Amino acid sequence: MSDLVVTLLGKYNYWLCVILMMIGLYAMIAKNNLIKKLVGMNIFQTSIILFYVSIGCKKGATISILEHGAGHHGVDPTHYINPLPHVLMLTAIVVSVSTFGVALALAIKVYRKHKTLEEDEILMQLRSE
Amino acid sequence: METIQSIKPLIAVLVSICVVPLLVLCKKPNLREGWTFAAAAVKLLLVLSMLPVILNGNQIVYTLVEGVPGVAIKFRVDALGMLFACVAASLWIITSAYSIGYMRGLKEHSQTRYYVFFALALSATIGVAFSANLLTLYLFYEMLSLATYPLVTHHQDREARAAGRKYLTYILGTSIGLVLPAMLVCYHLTGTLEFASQGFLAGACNRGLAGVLLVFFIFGFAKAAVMPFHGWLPAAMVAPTPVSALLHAVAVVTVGVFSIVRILTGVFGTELLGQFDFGVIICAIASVTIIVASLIALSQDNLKRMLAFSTIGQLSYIILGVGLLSPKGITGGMLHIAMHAFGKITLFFCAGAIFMATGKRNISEMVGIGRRMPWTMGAFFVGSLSIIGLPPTGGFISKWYLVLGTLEANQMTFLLVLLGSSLLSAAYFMPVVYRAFFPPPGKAMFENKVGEAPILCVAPPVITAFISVVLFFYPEPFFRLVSMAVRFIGGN
Amino acid sequence: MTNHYPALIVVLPLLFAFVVSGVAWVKKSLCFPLTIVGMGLSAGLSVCLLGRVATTGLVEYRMGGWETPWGIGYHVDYLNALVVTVVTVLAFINLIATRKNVVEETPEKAGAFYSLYLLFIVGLTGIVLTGDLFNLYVLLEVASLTSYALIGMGNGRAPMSALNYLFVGTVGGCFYLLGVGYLYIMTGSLNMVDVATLLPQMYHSSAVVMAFIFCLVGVGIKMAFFPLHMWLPNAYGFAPTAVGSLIAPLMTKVMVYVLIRLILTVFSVDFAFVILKMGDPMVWLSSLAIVAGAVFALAQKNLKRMFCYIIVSEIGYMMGGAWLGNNTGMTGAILHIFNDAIMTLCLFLCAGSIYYRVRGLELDRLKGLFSKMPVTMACLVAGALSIIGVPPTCGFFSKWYLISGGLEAGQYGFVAALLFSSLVNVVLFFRVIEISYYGDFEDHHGHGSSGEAVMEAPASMLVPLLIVSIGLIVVGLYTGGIVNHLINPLLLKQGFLG
Amino acid sequence: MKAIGLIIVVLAGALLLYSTQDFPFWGDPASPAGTHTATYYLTKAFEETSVPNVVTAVLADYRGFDTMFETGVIFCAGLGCFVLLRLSRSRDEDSYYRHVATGITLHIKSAKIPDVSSEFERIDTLWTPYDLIVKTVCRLLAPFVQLFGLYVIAHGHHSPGGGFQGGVILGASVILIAISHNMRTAIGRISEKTIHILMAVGVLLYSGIGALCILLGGNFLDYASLSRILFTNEIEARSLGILGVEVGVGITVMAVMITIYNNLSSDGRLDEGL
Repeated sequence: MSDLVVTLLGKYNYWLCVILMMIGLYAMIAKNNLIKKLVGMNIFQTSIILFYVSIGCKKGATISILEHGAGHHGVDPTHYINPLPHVLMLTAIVVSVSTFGVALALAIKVYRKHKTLEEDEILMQLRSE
Repeated sequence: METIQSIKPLIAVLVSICVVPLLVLCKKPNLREGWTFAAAAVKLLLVLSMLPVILNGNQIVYTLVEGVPGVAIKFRVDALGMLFACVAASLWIITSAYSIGYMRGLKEHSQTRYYVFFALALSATIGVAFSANLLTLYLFYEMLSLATYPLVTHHQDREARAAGRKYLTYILGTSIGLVLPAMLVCYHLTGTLEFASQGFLAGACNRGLAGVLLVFFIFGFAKAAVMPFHGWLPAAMVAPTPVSALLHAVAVVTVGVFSIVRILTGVFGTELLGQFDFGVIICAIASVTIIVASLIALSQDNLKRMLAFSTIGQLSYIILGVGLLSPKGITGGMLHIAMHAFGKITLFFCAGAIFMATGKRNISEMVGIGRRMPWTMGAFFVGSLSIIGLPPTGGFISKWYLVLGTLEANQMTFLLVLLGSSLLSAAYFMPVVYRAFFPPPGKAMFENKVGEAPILCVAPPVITAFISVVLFFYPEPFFRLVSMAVRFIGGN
Repeated sequence: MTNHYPALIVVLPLLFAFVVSGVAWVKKSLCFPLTIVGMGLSAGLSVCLLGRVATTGLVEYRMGGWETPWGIGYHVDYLNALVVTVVTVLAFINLIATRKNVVEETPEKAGAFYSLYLLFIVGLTGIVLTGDLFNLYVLLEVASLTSYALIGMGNGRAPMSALNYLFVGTVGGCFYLLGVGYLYIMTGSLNMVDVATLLPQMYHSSAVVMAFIFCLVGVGIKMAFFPLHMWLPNAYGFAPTAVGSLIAPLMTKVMVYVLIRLILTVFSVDFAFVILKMGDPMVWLSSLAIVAGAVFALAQKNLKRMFCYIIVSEIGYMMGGAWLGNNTGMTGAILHIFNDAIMTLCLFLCAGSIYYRVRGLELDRLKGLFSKMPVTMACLVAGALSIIGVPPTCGFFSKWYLISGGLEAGQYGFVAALLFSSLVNVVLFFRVIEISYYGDFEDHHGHGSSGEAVMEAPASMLVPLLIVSIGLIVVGLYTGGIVNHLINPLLLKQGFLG
Repeated sequence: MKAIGLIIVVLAGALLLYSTQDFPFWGDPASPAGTHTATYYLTKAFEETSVPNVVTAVLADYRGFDTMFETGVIFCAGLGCFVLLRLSRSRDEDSYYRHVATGITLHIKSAKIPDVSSEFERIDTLWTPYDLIVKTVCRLLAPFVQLFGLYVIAHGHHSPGGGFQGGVILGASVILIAISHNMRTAIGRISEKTIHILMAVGVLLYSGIGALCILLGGNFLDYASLSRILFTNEIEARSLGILGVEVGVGITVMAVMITIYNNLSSDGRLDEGL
C-alpha cells in the first residue's frame, strides 16, 4: 500500500500534466465553438510543455545558469537542473504560439465567410450549399 | 538446341510502338498509312528473319530489365511463339490493307487514333508471343486489353460505351482478379515465373492448389472467351469490322488462347497435368464451351454475332487439344491457332465487305448476294470450309490432328464433341453460303447495281482464303514449328 | 563542399525561402526564378547525395560540428536518400508545372506563396534527413504549419478544412512529441541511433511501449491512416491547385517514411514485431484502410476528392506493407512510397491542368475532354494505370511486392484488400475515362460556354506532366535496380527479419 | 461527439497514467534524462562556448539547428497570417479625419484628403475617443520597453533571456503603440514592407551565419570556424556566433509578432486596429 502511495505521490507532476492534457483534448473534441477548441488545443500543448519541463527537474538543483566563475573549475551536474528540456520547450512554445497564430488567422477567415464560429452552424451552412 | 542472345525480338515488339509518333504527327492520310504499312512490313521481315533460326532448333533470348528479382522483362522466341508471331505479323499487313479500304470507304472519324491503337495492339500481340515468362506475358496481355479498348469503342456512341464497359469489366476484371493473384501465388511457391518445357510448378504444390490455380488461369485469361467469361466477345462486335477481324483472328482472342496454352505447357507442364488428371477437366470445360457456343451461333441472325459465337467455340478446340495431353492433340490444338486465324479473318473480311457494299448486317438479308459479290462470297465459302474443318482447307489439317489426338488419348467423348460441333458449324455456315449463291426463285434481294466492295476490301479476304487453301496442301512451315513445340514440351 | 550535401539540401531552400519573401517586397518578378533556383539546387544535390549513398552506404553530418548525442546529426542511409530525392525532385517538377495556376489563383501573394512552398520542402527534407527525434518534431511542425497556411489560401471551404486539419494535425504533432518525451525520460537522449542503443534493455517497460504507441498514433494522424483520415479529403481537395499537387504526393509519404524509420532505426524490428506483436492488428487495420478508401472514393463526384480517397487507400498499402513483418512487404512499402509519390503527383498535375482549362473538376464536367485535351488525358490514363497496377508502370511493381509479401506472411485478408482496391480503381478510373472519352451524346443541345474555350493545357504544364508520366514507366522498368541497389542493402543492414 | 470525446480522453489518460509507473521519480537526479546528455552539457558547455547560461548554449549552439527551424516556424506563422488574412487595399470607403489642433472630426464619403498634412490625421471608422494620457504614457514607455528588449537579447548569455524573449518584448513595444494610438500610427513608424523585410532578414542572419561557417570550412552552424574572421579563439567565436544568431532571432520574432498582431486585429486590412 505504501508502495502505491509512493508511486502515486512520487510522480504527481506527471499525473497533473496528464489530467491537464486530457482536459485540453476533451475540449478539442467536444466543444462546438472553434475558439474554444483552440483554447483546448492550447491547454493540450501547454500541458505537454509542463510535462517536459518537469522532466528536467532535479531535487535541490538550481536553474542551469552557471554561477559566476563556476565554469572554470569543474561543474557538479547535480547542482543544476537539466537544461535540455528547457531548450526543447522553448521550441515547443514557439511552435504552439505559431500554430495558435495561424489558427486564429484561419478562424478569422472562416468567420469572414460564415459569419459564425459555431461548428454546427458552419456545417449546416456547408450542407445547404 | 542453342540459345542465342539477340535484340531482334525486342525490336520486333517495338516497331509498331515506335511508329506511333509518326502516325500522330502525320497530317496526310496517305503518308500515315504508308507508315503503317512500313511498320507492318518491317515487323513481318523481322519475324521471318528469326524463323530459320527457330526452325534449326534454336531459341532467341533477350532480357530487357529485371523488374522483380528472379523475374525479368524477358523475351524468348521459341517454336510456339514463332508460330503465333508469324500468323499475327502476316495478318497485320493484310488487315492494314483492309482497314484502309474499309475506313476510307465508310469515311470513319478519328482514323489516326484507330491506326495508332491498332499498331499498339500489334506490339502487344507480338510481345505476348515472345514472352519468356509469365510477368512479361501479363504485361503485354494488359497492354493489349487497354490498346484495344479505343478500337472496340471506336464509334463512341451509346452502344459502344456499353460494349466497352463490358469488354473492360470482363478482361481487366479477370486479369487483375484471377491471373494476378494466381501469378503471385506461383511466384511465391517457386520464386520464378520462367516458362519451362515441363513447367515450373511440378513438386511445388499439391493437387488442390494446382487445381485452383488452373481454374484461375483458364478463366482469368478471359480473352480466350471460355464460358462463362465469353460475354464481352459478342458485345465487342459493335466495333468496325477490321477491328473485329483483329480481335478474332490476329490479336485478342488468339492471345487469350495462346496464353492459356503457354500456361498449360510452360507453367504446369503436361506431365503435371497428367499426373493430377487435369486433362479431362480442361477438356470438359472446353467441350461445354464448344457445344454451347455452336448452339448459340445457330440461332444468330446478325452475321458478325454468329461469327463471334463461332469463334468462342473454335477457340476452345485449341484448349481441348492441349487438354488431351497427347502429342497429336497438342499438335492439332496449336495448328488450330494458325488455321483458325486464317479462316476466321476471311469470314470477317467478307462480313465487312458485304456491309460496305450493301449496308446489310443480318444473314436473313443476304439472300442471293453471292451472285452480286462472287469473289467475296467465294472467299466466305472457303473460310467457312476451313472453320468447319473440311478439305481442301487448312482447318481440316488441324481438326484431323485433334481427332487423332482424342483417339490417341482414348477420349471418345471428346471425339464426339469434335464431330458434333463440326456438324453444328456446318449447320450454321452452309445455309448462309447456299442462300447467297442459290436464292429461292424470286427471293433474291439485290438488284444489279450492287457490286463488289472496293478492291482493298475484296483482295484481303481472297488472299486469306487462298492461304487457307495453300495451308492444306503445304502446311509444312507451321507444321514443323508445331512439331518442334510439341517435341519441346514432350522433353525429347 | 561535397560532404555538406545533406545540410545544403535542407538549408538552401530555407535560405531561398527567406530571400524570396524579402524580395517579394522589392521586385515581384524575381520570386519565381529564385524559387526555381533554390528548389533546383536542392533537387540536384539530393540526386548527388543519392549517388553517394548508393556507393558508400551511409553519409553522416554533424550540425555545428558537435558529436551526436550532444548535437544534432544527420544520418543519411539508403532510405533517407531515396525519399529525399523523391521529395525534392517532385517538388521541383510541381513548381514548374503549377506556375500558371499560382499566377491565376494567388496573384498578389505569389512571393509569400513561394516562400511557404520552399519552407514546406525544407520541412519535408529536414524530416527525412534528420537523425534526431526532436529535430524531426520541429521540422514536422514547419511542414505542417506551412501546409495549413497554404491550404487555407484556397477559397470557399478551404479555410475551414485547413482549420480542421490544423486541429487534427496539432494533436498528431503533440502525440508524437509526447512519445518523444517518454523516450527521453527513459533514455535521456534524443538521437535516433543513441536511443536505439539504449532502448533494448527496457523493451518491456510500459513507458517504452507507450512511447511507441504515441509516436505511432501521432504519425498515423499526420499521414491520414484510417480511421484518422477524416481531415485529408477536405484539406487536400479544397486546397489551391498548386498546393494540392505539392502536399498530396509528398506529405503522407514522408509520414510513412517516418514510421518506417521509427520501426527500423529507433525501436528496432524486434521490438515492433516480436515483442509488441503489432504486426497482425496493424495489417488488418491497413486492409480496412484500403477497402474503406476505395469505397469512399467510389462515392465521390469530384475528381480531386476521388484522388484524395485513393490516397487514403494507398496509405493503407504502405502501412500494411511495412507491418507485414517480412522483407518483401517492407520492400514493397518503401518502393510504394517512391512510386505512389510519382503517381499521385501525376494525377494531381492532371487535375491541375484540367482545372486550369475547365474551371471545375466535377466528373460530369469532364465530358468529351479526351478530344480537347488529349495529352493531359493520356497522362491521366498513365497515372490511372499505375494506380490500378498495370505493368509496366511502377504501381504494378510495388503492388507486386506488397502482394507477395502478404502471401509470404500468410495475410490473405491484406492480399484480398489489395486486389479489391485494384478492381475498384479500375472502376473509378474507367468511369472517369469513359465520361471524358464519350462526351455528351445524350444532350444534343450543345453544352453552353464550357465547350468552346477548352483546349490543351499550356506547354509549361504539359512538359512536366509528360516527364512525370514517362517517369512512371521508367521507374517501373528500373524497379529491379532500385530494389537491388537501395532497398535490399538497407534491409540487410537493419537486420530485417528473413 | 461528447461521449466519444470522453471515451477517447479517458482511455488515453488511463494509458498515459498507467505508463508512468516505469518513470523515475520526480526530481530524481539519477534519472536517465538527468544524467545522460544533461551531464555533458552542464560540465562542458562553459568550456566549449564560454556561455554560462547553459540553456542558451544548448539552444543556440549544440541544438542550434533546431533553433534555426524554430525561427523558421515563427517566420512561417508570420507569413501564414499575412497570406491568409491580408486583403488588398483600394476600397473606397468612408474615412474619418481629425483636426489635430481642435480635435474636430471630419467624415468624408468615398474620398480622401489628398495630402494628409500634419494638421489632419486619419482615424478609425469605429472611432475611439481621443485619450491623451494613455497615448502619452505609452509613447513614453515604448523606448524603455525596447531598451529592455535589447538588454534581454544581449544578456541572454548570462541570464534568462535571449532572442525569443527579447524579440517578443521588442514587438510588444510596437504593439503597445498600435493599441494606445491606432494601427496607422504604428504602421507609420514601422511600415508593413519594413516588417516583412525584417522578418526575412532576421532568419537570414541566422541561417546566413550557419552558411558562412560552411564557407569558412566548418560544418553548418559550426561557429568555431568563424574565429578566422573574428580574430578570436574558437571558444569566443562560438560565444559571438551565439550572440549573432540571437540577434537574428530577436529581429524575426519582433517582426512576426507585429505582423500577426496587425493582421489579426485589423482583419487583414491594416487600417484600424482593435
